[in-house]
Amino acid sequence: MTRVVVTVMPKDGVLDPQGQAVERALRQLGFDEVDGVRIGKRIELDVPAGDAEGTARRMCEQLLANPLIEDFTIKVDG
Amino acid sequence: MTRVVVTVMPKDGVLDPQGQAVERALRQLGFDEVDGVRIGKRIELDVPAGDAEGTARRMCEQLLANPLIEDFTIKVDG
Amino acid sequence: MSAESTLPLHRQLGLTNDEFAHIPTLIGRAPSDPELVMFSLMWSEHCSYKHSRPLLKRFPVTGKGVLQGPGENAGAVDVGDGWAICLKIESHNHPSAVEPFEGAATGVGGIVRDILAMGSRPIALLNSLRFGELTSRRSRHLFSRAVAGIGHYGNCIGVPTVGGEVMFDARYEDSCLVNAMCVGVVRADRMLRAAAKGVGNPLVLIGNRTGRDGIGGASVLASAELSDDDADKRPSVQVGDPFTERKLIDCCLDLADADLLVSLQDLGAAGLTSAASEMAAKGGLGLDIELDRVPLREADMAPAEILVSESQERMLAVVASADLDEVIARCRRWDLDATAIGVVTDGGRFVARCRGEIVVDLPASALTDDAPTYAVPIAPALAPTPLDLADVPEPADLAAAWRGLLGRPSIASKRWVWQQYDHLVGAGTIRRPGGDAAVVRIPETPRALALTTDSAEMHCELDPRGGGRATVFEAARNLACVGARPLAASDCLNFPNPEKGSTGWRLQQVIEGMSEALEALKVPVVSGNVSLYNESPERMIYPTPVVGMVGLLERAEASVGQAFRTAGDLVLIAGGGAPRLDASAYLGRADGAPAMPDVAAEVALIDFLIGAAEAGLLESAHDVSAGGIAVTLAESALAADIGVSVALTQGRRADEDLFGEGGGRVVVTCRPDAEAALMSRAGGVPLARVGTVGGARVEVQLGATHVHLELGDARVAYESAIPEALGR
Amino acid sequence: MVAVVRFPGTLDHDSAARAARAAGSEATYAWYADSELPAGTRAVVLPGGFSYGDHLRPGAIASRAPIMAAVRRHAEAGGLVLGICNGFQVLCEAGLLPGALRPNASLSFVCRQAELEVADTETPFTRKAPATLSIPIKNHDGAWFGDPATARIVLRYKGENPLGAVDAVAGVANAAGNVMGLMPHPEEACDPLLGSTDGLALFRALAAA
Ligand SMILES: Nc1ncnc2c1ncn2[C@@H]1O[C@H](COP(=O)(O)OP(=O)(O)O)[C@@H](O)[C@H]1O
Ligand SMILES: [Mg+2]
Repeated sequence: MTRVVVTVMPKDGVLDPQGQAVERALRQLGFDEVDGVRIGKRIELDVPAGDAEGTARRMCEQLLANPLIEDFTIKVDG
Repeated sequence: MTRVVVTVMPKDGVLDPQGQAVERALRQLGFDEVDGVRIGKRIELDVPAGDAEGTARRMCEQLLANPLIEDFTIKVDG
Repeated sequence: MSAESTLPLHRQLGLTNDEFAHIPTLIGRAPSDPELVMFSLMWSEHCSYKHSRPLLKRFPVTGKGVLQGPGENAGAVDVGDGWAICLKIESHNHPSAVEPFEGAATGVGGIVRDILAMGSRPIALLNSLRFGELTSRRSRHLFSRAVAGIGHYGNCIGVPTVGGEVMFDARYEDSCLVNAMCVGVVRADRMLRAAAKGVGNPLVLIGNRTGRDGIGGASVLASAELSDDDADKRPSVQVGDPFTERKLIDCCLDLADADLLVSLQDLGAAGLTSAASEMAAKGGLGLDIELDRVPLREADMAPAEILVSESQERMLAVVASADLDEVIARCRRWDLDATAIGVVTDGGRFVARCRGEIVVDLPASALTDDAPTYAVPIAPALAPTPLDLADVPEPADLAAAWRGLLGRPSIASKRWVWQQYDHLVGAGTIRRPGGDAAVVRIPETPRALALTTDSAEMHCELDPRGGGRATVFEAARNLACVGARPLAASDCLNFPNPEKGSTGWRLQQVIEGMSEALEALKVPVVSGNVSLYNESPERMIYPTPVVGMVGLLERAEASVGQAFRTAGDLVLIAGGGAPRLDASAYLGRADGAPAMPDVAAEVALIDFLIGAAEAGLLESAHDVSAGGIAVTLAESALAADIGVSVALTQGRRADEDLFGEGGGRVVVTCRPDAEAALMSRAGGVPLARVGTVGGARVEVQLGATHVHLELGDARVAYESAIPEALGR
Repeated sequence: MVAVVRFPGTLDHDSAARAARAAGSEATYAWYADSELPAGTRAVVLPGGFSYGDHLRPGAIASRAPIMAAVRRHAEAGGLVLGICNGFQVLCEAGLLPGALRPNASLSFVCRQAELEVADTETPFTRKAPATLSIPIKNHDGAWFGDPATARIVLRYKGENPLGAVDAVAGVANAAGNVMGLMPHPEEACDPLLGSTDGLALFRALAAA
């Protein structure tokens, strides 16, 4: 098996209510200068060795990411 | 400003129902061999240059992660 | 991008050549590009109702207690002691078909802001949903994600989702329906309106920043049939932000209480363009807006984009100059951005400036009042022919057929849906989802509201006028079953393309039938919405007029439930009409000729139910609808976990007697010592005792035929159907 | 006087205040951005809702709001603090109660009546409460996670475990017993018209403070 890390982030231009709320909260905690907070998912999984990248891509297209509002990137470990 | 990436993952031993559900769903989609799915957060933010790492660490300790159930890692871009 | 880009801009934007040619006659010159985009959106079906407006005039919209009819953000009626309620139902069908979670969520957000724009506090949400059969993977996805989106938004803003309906049919496979209704309360003398007032008053934009959300959404998503090129429509998906919506509710109600708002309007379809032009046109005044002052989420937005962005969770307010600082300060206290973006002017012009340049200068009314209207073709469809029972196979095992019906997703328990909705928040929900109508307390009064949404879509397909009546009477009957007097209605007319075939005629006939029933009930339509073009190259939806109706209970504690109460109580059937399988859920298809609802009989039945409930004579009441009396009895028994045993008169065939629909019939129960009093009230309403409550079975005797279900078996079929269909 | 704390996104403050009054105490609101509780506060309620939209982790952002320092002082001085649903999540995030609230096993929002049994009758909140309570639950992240061996368990779900909490825990208290959190909504069970009055017991305890 190969360890794969998928990151799913809100598309540029798509509202990220969570990032927006956390940015306001950090400012109120005194981190006045924090900016550009975006929050997404990090998904770690083991897939059969071989075409791990391709497998992960199909997983993203079919389930892990919503192409309308999210972008994904895939990193194969090792 | 410096771009910082914070990842927050469920602690080992802390059950991750979302990860388990996604693993089940992937198997149903025919990815029979997928395993060890774990889901956490990826938080991207810009902090003032200088001690970006330290600032991010304080953000994690004060808000971004709950040490009881989560581990965090910090990556400073550049 | 192929043929599209070769078209002239106005055609790409969805304006016809005639509409384009008409613009200069209104504004005395050719429109600038931003102006053209504004016209294309404001004159889209979604914003202008250009194909339905002439037909909507038929609805009864006045009556005692009406404080606001159609034409505002929501309708309003008086409910006594100086309180008014506001109601409106609206569709979000096309966005939900593209992205069900966010589409349904933002649909809830939009209708809540319509209620908020009246200065009223939202106290209840309902939704009416239609999807393809759950055997379809796509429909399972759309259904489960839409429900999740509705729950996510409604739960997070703290408005209880107390009712609604879900129906599955292949006719909705390509065009699902997601209609959301909201009800609010406000002191009648404190109600707000959209009309701009006071030349020189500042215009304040409150809430989320403006991004590229849903640009072109109004025209692209809501006014054309969805087809294979949906992908092109996807970039404009809007993401709901219920946390900001909750702050908007708290903030706007705070500003209204403090008397700091002159007028208020939500930003919905066509964003700032629609909100501002409606405020100006309604007030007979103008607005002068500086686009540079609009807070943006993305720096590089063009004037046209800022003017039509459909970013959610924004409200537009006119305030007195002297109050501006206080208004902004209060918004800050609620952790919301608020910015003065312009002023009210006289002369009725909509002016927008960008970096000192005037980019828009139009008579506001040109965008709203001067929108074109079209007469839809009125081509009657063939009259339906009654079902020939010989064509309907008679089931060998009636009990199995009964169990099967209880296990049909369209009839089975919707617990899986409403358990994901916070239907309690606010501590005012007296009757929870799952009954004929929800009942919620009217705060600070002894009264309560009953709420329901209904549609008789298959009936409307076969006989639109009768279906229109059936839709309204079903809603009114549901309210009467809980003991409430029907007060007012909002309607959402979901139809296919009215320019094709008999759809235009069906639209007209449905409105005619609805109006006849509403007039007989003295229930006005005070608001509503139209969603057309719900069809794909392969499939047209049934004509689906969803009516959202609100009823009043003078004493909250007098409401009646559908659950049986006590073993030994008597079971009676109120109302008449022979059960028929035509267009029934049991038949499962729009076939046959359902009977035309008898207006006088339906009204008499409703009056009887309300009177009996007020007199405290009813232990339970539940109307006969989808699945016939067999399903009605099973539902009342399951709700109470007590059995029942009845003997029914035989008609043409046992399955029709058990599962037939039509006619206004209600199963009521009473204490034995209340039977005489109940009978004496019946007057012209047929009322017959058919059995008693008790035991652990639901049993029916039909002449020599005996059919029964064990409560346990019935419960399994009824409760597990939807979770199993979804593989949960 | 019972002070009901309001954060941005708090939803049940009015219901909680109404319940407190129904139980015989005066009720007022405390504002998240203030640094002091209202004068005369004897007991504090952190009501339900979606403070800060439940973003990041339910209760996380609210637990860092200015008013929480005053709530902490009130608790350390032995004053009663009741956290309901989101308020429970806030108290756990603030470290005033043990454990954390995780997503429900169903991964979906669950709104239904719940049957509870009182597991600890020695807290000020439960001393006079009936042995079993019927109170609605309505939450998305209500599965308590923690060590039942060390935590003071006050309420458990009877029969099934609807949210998948460790040891079917529905409510916990701090060691001293003056700070309690629960996922069920007692303010929704204080009126016969709503089907149950079992929630009044908890608000009576606050009124007695
Ligand atoms: N089917 C209908 N029946 C009655 N009134 C309707 C109907 N459709 C639309 N209306 C009224 O037309 C006006 C415009 O509707 P709409 O554009 O949906 O309002 P908004 O933009 O505020 O959501 C509203 O006052 C609405 O109540
Ligand atoms: Mg509106």
